[in-house]
Amino acid sequence: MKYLEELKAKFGERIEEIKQLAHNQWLITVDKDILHEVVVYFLKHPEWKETQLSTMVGTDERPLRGKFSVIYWLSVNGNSDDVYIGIKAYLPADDPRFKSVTPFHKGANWYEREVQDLLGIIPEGHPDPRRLVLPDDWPSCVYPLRKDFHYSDSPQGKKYYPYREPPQGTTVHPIGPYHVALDEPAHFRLYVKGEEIIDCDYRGFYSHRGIEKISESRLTYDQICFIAERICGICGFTHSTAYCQAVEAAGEIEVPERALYIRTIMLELERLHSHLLWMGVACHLTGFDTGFMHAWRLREYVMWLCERLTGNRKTYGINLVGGVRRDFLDYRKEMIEDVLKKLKSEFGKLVDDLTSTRTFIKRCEGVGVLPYKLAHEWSVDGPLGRGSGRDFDVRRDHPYAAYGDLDFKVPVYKEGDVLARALVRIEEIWESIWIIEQALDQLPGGDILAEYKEIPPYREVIGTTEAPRGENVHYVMTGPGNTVYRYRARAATYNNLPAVPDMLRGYTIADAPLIIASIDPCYSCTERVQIVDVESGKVRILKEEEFNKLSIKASRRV
Amino acid sequence: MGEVVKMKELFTLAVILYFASMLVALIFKKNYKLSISLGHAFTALASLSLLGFTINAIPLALQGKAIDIVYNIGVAKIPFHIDGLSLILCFVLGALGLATSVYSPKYMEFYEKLGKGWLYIILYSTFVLSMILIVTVSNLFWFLFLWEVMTFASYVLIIWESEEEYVRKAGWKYFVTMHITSTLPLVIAVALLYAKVGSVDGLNFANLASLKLSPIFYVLFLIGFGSKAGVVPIHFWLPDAHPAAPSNVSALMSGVMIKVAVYGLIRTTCFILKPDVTFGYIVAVLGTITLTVGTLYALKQTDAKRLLAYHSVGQMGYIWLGVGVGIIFIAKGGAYAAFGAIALAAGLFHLVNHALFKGLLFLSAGSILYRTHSRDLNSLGGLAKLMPFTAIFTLIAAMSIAGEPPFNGFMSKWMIYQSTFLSGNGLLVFLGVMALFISAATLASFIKFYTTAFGGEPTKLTQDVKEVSSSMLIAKGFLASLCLLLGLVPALILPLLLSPGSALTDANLTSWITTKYWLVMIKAPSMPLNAESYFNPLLFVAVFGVMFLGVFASFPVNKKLDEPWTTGEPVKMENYKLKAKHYYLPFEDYIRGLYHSGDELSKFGNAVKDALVYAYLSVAKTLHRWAAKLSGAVTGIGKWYVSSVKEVYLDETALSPAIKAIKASAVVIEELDSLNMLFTVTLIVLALMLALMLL
Amino acid sequence: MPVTLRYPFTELEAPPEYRGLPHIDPKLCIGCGACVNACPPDAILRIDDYDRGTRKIVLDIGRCIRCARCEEVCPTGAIRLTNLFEAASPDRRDHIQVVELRLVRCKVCGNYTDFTERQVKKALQILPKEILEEEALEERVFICRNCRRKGTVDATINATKEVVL
Amino acid sequence: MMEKIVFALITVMIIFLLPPLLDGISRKVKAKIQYRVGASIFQTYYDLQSLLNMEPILPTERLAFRIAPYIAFASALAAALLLPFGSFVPVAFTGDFFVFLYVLAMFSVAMMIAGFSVNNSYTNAGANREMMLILSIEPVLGVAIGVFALNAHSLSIGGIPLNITFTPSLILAYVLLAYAVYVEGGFIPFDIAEAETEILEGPLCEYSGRLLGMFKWAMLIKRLALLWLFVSFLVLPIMKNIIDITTFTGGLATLAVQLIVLFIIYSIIAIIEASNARLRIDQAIRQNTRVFLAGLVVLLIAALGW
Repeated sequence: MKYLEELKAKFGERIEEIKQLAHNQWLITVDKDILHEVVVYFLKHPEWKETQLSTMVGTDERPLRGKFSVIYWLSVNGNSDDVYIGIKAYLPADDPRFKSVTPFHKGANWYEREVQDLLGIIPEGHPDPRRLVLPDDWPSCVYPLRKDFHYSDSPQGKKYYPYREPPQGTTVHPIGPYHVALDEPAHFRLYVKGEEIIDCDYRGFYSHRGIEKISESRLTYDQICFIAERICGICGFTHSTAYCQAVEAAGEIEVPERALYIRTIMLELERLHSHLLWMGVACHLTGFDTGFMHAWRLREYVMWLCERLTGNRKTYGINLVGGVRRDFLDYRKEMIEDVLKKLKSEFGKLVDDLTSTRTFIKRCEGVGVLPYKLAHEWSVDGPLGRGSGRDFDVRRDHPYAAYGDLDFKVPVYKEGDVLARALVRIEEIWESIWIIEQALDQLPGGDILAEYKEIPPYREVIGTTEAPRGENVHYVMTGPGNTVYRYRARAATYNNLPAVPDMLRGYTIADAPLIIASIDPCYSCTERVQIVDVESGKVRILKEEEFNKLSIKASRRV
Repeated sequence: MGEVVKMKELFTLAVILYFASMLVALIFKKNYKLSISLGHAFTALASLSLLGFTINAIPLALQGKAIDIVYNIGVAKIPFHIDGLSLILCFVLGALGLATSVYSPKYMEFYEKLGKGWLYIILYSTFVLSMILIVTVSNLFWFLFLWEVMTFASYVLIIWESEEEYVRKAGWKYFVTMHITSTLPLVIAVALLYAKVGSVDGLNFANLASLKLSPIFYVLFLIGFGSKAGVVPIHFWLPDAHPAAPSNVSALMSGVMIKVAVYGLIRTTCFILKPDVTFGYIVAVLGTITLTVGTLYALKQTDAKRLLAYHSVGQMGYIWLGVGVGIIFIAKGGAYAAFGAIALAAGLFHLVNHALFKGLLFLSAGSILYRTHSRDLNSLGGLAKLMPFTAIFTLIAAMSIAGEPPFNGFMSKWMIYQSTFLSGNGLLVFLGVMALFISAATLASFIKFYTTAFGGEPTKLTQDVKEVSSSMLIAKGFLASLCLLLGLVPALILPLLLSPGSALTDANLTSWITTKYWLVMIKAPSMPLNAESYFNPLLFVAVFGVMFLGVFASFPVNKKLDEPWTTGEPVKMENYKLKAKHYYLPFEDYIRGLYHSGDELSKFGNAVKDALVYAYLSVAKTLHRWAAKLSGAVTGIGKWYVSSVKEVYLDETALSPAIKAIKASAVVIEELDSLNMLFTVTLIVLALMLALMLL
Repeated sequence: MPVTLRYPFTELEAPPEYRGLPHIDPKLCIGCGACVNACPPDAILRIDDYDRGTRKIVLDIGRCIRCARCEEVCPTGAIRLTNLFEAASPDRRDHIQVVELRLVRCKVCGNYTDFTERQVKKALQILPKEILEEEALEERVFICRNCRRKGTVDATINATKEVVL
Repeated sequence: MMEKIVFALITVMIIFLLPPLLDGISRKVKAKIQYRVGASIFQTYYDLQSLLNMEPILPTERLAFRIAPYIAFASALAAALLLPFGSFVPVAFTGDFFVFLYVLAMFSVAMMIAGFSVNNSYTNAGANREMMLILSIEPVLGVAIGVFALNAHSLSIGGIPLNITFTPSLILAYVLLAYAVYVEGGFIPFDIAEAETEILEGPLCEYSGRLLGMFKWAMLIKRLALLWLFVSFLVLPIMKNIIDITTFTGGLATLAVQLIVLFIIYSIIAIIEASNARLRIDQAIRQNTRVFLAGLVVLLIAALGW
């Protein structure tokens, strides 16, 4: 880390501590007044082209040291010494404020609003300090992620949300939360002139489930694997893998190599079906239902395969801290080979069909352009970033699982439109097939699960994976007694979604669903954190309520 | 014979009643409301007697006979010749005059703060009367004189709200353009003819028709009447001028005044000159260009009255197209003559229909303006709930102008389609295709007009609005029912419409067009057997009505209301409706090339106008020097006007000398008879025009 | 060659690897509660009723996430994930399976203990004979925790007394 | 008389009951292309039945909104009644092509006025698109009619097919007519006004229950009317050379051929629909204009007498 010297030279005394957390992770503790300067210094470093704001974590460390803390996690990509750098600052408990990074880097927008919502840590100078995560009827000044808030509480406030006033002479065209083009609830408030989109406001976090609070409050390391997998209905496995990798790194657990390969294969299978799903959705949104059906038909091969391999079509549930639970027996290996063979021939045909459907290509071409500069400013991830010319991939830049041993290309397109994103995904499907084939060939023997005992408390570490939608980052701060003190999961869409308004501007409401879908949004991924779902509590029937009460009581007892 | 006398009396009665209205207005000069109410009571009576006259005269016209009247007003004898063509315009004037007369007393309260009710009545009566006389007079000189009176009266009515900057500008534009492009060519034509015949009496239509005239007159009349009719490229004044006037006057201007130009065109080029094929093509092509440009521009408008004014341009295009095709085939003669007569009738039918629905639309726009004080479609909304009758009448008018069956607009458009598509001529078919396309554009525009003003929920601006008073509603209801009636039973008016055509041809029309009350059937040359075009509006309405009521009764609906669906998050209703200016944006964006060339065209028109104004002023200055030698009096007026400001402002004192000047012009010209110097005459008339213009 | 099925009108069987609805075999269940501790979403509860002397193992498949952690920890193989997947039902109660087991009544004080008779039986089965005999477990397993501790404490006191004496 | 009653019955069956079946067949064809079993071909009947039995909820008090479905239905029916079924025209209040078009256009007018009279940017956008689509396709239709009129010297729906002479321009006019009918029918890629995934069925977005059912049914009848027009133009000129279509048997035979051709065309349309994505409105306008310009060339050819 030659740049650390440079950093020290620049900020000198005010850097309080630099320590290495894992082989590719560094944590730099700085004075809270220069926090934003250090972050911006790294983000705009002339030699680090693809530096990303990966995640930001706020923690209530008052029980430990009487302070709040915030960490900006940056990933340095596209270079040989690719690392994750955490920049941490402690904030006083009575006045938790820090200078906002958002004015310098748009990508920090949501992170800082989230910290403000959930922990009451105020980012000073934030351009849009409206509520982001908490529901409209959540009372102000109640911060659910603080340690003095119990996870089963659900306070009621007045329902209100300050949407932006429509610009002069525009009409409001709301998309969502209930709209056929959205698979999950989200609200895009388009301000339109006829068909043309002038501006866009966003409100999301409808499917906010409180996974992080529950994980911190009552689950053990192994149990969190399952809830982490349920962060997303499509790319859940990448989440549980990222989580396991974080805990494994914290506990310095040696994961058996066979388990790493199995994880790799499953991750790539997941990418296959996720991308196929996306292609189907894109076709459906443009009215091309044949493409939709055929993409999903191919996807079904992968789903069947996953069911045979893991016992379930989705939410495989085979990840545990230290390895995996199910082995690939030989007959299952054959199945994979069969499916890949079928997929290769049929997928080629599907791609031919899609690209020769003139009307479909016309709808995708030149639509929803996200130029490289904006892509960088918003820190967008995955195929969205690669479609805009950003050359990065966690699998290549920060190898995990078995990716270090495997050979694959990272497709990058410069056009930045929907078509470029589609092409990136199509090429990634070919690469995934190739990766699985390699991994299957090289699959080593041996154990699949490593035992672990006590993991030392209060270690901070992140685990990252390249989900189909981009980089997933799971931050874990271990706690006493095999529980997590702070858990922060960041899905790829969390970085991609804020860029959507910029992509929509200037296009038409006909393009809007396609543009929104082109980032392959995964709202529930993005909206995981914090408290138990308030909504479902209202509608449950008596029987269930009793049961829930009992179960809450029971778990408190545990 | 006695019947003819009675008819003449009815006509004279109408004229006298108009004069009486002026007198009454002058008597009750002090009382704004009273002067207007009484004045309009007289104009309403006048319109009624005109209508009565028209209806009585129709059978005569159908026999191919005309009514001749001569008024001797001391200084001159004014001859009138009323045939079928005149009666069509008389009918329009009577119907629309009646509607506006009923509508106006209440509506003019809107302008009470401006005062001068008596002047308004005088101008109104002058305006309408001049038009009545224009379409009946049979001497070209008097035609021109009345033409000037009409222009002048309409000009003053346009600048009624003269404290508004845009109104003054529009008025100025109108006045200058009219004189340069309409009056000037006509004056030149009249002067040339005068040089030929040598006396005012010689300018009688019948006399002129017997002469062999040079083709230059086609051009002069085309320009002169075309610019008054708002034909592209001299249409740019119209969308400014018509909306500037009070709505009732706008209705008359759009409804009748521009039709008078069509009358003039037909009268001069078909009855005085001989119908000519090339000229017909020019008229048809100009008509198509006009309907395309006018309507596509109208598509963009969000000011209610401006939108309507642009549609006046567009619909004039339809009329010209029909008339043009008519002229072509009448000129061709032979087997096509009857077809030409049908086409001419189609154009005239659209003329009548346009007068009715455009008048109605302007009255509706006036009602909206009267209640909401706004003509901006972007800020209106929900009026259907608050002004239900106005909404229904407007919808009828909108559907008529958009050409939806069974309203009258459809019938005339249908006939225009027949006369173009069945012509067997590729070019005319293409013109028909454009007409069909523009019909859709008209529909688009009026769906916008109706739904932005009347659709949706009331906005901030309209929430306290009430329905207008019954007299205004009656006026609109009268026009609306005429729209429906002529659409359902076109045979009521078709024979009259066919009469000018049959007067121009020898063909027997009955074998080509069947007009029973319930059926219109058209045959074209070389049409195979059993392939005629026919339409039976009454049967259509019966079938449609039965089916509509049938399904309505079989699948009844209860009124269960809820808010419109906002996909789950609250949206303010006022922000949830498409603004008028955002209608059809992608389409308008696509045809922006057309808009661009349209802008260029009107720029060109404007430039020509400016150049002419410049030339005009230079000539006027030269004239001013010339005239000094001729007549001190004329010079004095000329000098005063030339040196006075360009900006126009209406003053009561300025008005009377102007009228005197116009009247004096007749005397002046008569006196100059002996000079027999063509150029001088023209220049002196020009000086008069200049004087008028600078007023 | 349609690839879709006329599902619900045709039979559909999940593959053998499928983790479907969990089911407790009441004959095998001993009520140890290992599954209760392992279950991430608290789909299985253990409810003891010391008045009536019963233990209920309550399984709610509506809450179950089909992770099969219970299956892994079950000592008797009583809880298994079947390959059934049709859980739809108009009655929420259909999702709940209750296994009721009798608790051991303490031979000393007569109160109910916090373990079941089957647990005891199982423990006795799997423990080697020598240990059973050595520790005299067959007698002691039917004594509740309190009494056992009291017994131990009494014995110790007695022992101490003996020593003292 | 008896013959007329037979024809009338068949006609009523075709106009009222056939459209949902055609839609069902179209859905089945698409399902086959997409490797699905697909719903039963009677599914559209079930859909309509359930919709027609449902109580609607209105978003506005505007009368126009409430009666628009009935107007649309009546206009689609009225238009369909003008067409030749065999040689039988059910209610000949006109024989004219333009009246047919305008009566059919009342469907769209009703839909657009209803769409615009609700405060809802979805229905507004849908109505807006419908209008623009009509604007862009109207000239194409006009050119096609123009060529037919030049060729047959008639504008009568019954008269044109019986009096045409086959020339190159006429065949191109058929292509134009087919294109125009396809676009007006709102098939993919021209289902822009009702784009479900973009603007939630556009003008129909606020309709529910019975009123929605009326609209859907009317839409299907409108499609039938448009296609039947094209089919008649295709079948009658051929059949008149084979058989005397004015006789009872001749009429029946023609009607049978018309039906067969209709089924074939509907299936072909289903295939085209299945292999296309929806166009954006600006793209559709551009494409239609291109077709129109090509149509002008056809018109020129026709004017030259070829």
